[in-house]
Amino acid sequence: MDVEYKTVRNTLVVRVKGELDMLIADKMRQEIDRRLEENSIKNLIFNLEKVTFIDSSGLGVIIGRYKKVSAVSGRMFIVGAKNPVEKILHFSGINRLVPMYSSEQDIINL
Amino acid sequence: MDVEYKTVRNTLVVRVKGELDMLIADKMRQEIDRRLEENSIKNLIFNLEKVTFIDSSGLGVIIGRYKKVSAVSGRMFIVGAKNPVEKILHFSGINRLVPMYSSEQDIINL
Amino acid sequence: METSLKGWEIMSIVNYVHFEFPSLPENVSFARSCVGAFVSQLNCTLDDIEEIKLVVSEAVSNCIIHAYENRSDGKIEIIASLRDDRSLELTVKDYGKGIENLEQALQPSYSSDPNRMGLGFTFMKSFMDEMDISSQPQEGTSVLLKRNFLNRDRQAYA
Amino acid sequence: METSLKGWEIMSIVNYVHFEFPSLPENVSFARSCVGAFVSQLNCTLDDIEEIKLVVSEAVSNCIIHAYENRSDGKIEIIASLRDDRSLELTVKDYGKGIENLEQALQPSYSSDPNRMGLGFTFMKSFMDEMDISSQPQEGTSVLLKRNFLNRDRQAYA
Ligand SMILES: Nc1ncnc2c1ncn2[C@@H]1O[C@H](COP(=O)(O)OP(=O)(O)O)[C@@H](O)[C@H]1O
Ligand SMILES: Nc1ncnc2c1ncn2[C@@H]1O[C@H](COP(=O)(O)OP(=O)(O)O)[C@@H](O)[C@H]1O
Repeated sequence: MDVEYKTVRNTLVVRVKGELDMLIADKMRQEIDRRLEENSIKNLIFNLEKVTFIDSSGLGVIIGRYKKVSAVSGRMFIVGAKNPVEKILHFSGINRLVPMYSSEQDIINL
Repeated sequence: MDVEYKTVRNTLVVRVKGELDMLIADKMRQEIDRRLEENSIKNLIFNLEKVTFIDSSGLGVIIGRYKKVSAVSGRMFIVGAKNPVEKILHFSGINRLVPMYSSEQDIINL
Repeated sequence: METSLKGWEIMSIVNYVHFEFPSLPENVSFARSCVGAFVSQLNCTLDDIEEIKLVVSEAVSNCIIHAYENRSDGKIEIIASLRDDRSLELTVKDYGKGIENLEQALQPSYSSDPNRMGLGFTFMKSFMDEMDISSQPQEGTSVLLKRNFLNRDRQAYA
Repeated sequence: METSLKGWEIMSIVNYVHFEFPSLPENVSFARSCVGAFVSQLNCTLDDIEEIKLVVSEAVSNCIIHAYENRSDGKIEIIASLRDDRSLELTVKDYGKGIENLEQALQPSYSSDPNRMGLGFTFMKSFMDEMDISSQPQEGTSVLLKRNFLNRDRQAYA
């Protein structure tokens, strides 16, 4: 599992690769929260294009970050989720809270 | 695991797909021997292009058929073996008995 | 079939596997791969296998996070069995702290951990046909999950 | 780490898995996938994993074919453990007919079955650093295999 973090102006882009389960959820949560606070970042993009599996530990990181970002009136996006990840995101209802796009480019073009 | 049998003149082509282990070795051996006898076929081509795994049960079928075909002065070829299958074939020394080619086309062009 | 699974209708079990491993986070992925490989014998769909993997991931994560409170020296057991009616029976067992209030634990969105979503049991219930939990404080928890892959007319992702 | 592996240097084991399953031909593939998934934790090469899968395939096939003579009601056990020196210890155990003449069984190209090549033990020996077999007629056979993935300067495919 690899996680890549990139800051573009006041937006943090998190690109995840592999299986998003409890093995990396805690570390990812801490890392994102540290970056959000240190750099007073408002918006968050989760790029899940290369995620092959997600469970409730992974969902927890995403939903928890959505709450955090919303609390400071930031915006959050999920990008590139494919099955089986996309199905689980829909099943959890997170797609009703967080806009989902196919690529990072789609958000830049908004 | 799929096995496809095709007879071209006096040559039997066996195209295997998947993992060549004990689960299919016995059935494959019986099937090949039946076809060799019934149709008085002399030559045998094993197309292993789509084989992802082979162990001594699979090798046994190939080496045993080589002995059978050689006994009636037939010829045998192995085609399309890739790693890890190719490595195991080399390790077993079978490549010193049976010519190995990359594709069925290579044999037809001989 | 000679098995160590007592009290089952032994005759109808066509295959089983019993695993035991320690409560290490890397074993969550290992466990779901193995159960996935086991279930693939049923020739079910890839979607079915993904759902079973999710269920295993939830159950095993719960053993590590809740039962053993992230200690890595706990023992986790999984028993998976396939029956001739194409059903899967899965037991995930720990010897950890147990569940005091099972009713509360089963409520959707309830979690004893503020960083978690309380979705584990919801997922297990949603993707399986039956779920049965037995737990004893200080002794451990056993989660029994069943699913039939034939005549299944359930909208898992409704 | 609390384990059921007695007599081991428990301290150095970083992870283990214990499996038990019946002697069905479809479990050969299942067993090698699972051990492969387990070993992949070592971050070793794909070639290393393929070699371990081959070894598991040989050992488990022997249990089914020789120990249980193709009956499907035998019990097979695998214990895999990883140590902190990046070594793998693998035990494959059956409760089948046992090996009468071990010296003969270990000879390259010896097989008691005319349709087989007698390559199983040769492969296990070639791809592992150590092999140790204990067998008792009518009681069963246990094959212990070890391999270190560090400082390994062996030409497996020489
Ligand atoms: N194996 C277990 N041992 C002890 N407690 C458990 C176990 N599994 C679940 N629980 C309890 O049940 C609650 C709900 O579990 P679950 O629905 O999986 O959500 P989550 O894992 O997000 O907390 C947990 O927060 C925990 O208190
Ligand atoms: N688990 C086992 N139980 C009983 N006999 C065995 C077992 N494993 C191997 N043997 C005996 O040892 C011989 C050599 O085994 P092996 O080298 O694997 O070759 P093969 O499987 O091709 O016969 C077998 O033919 C069999 O007689």
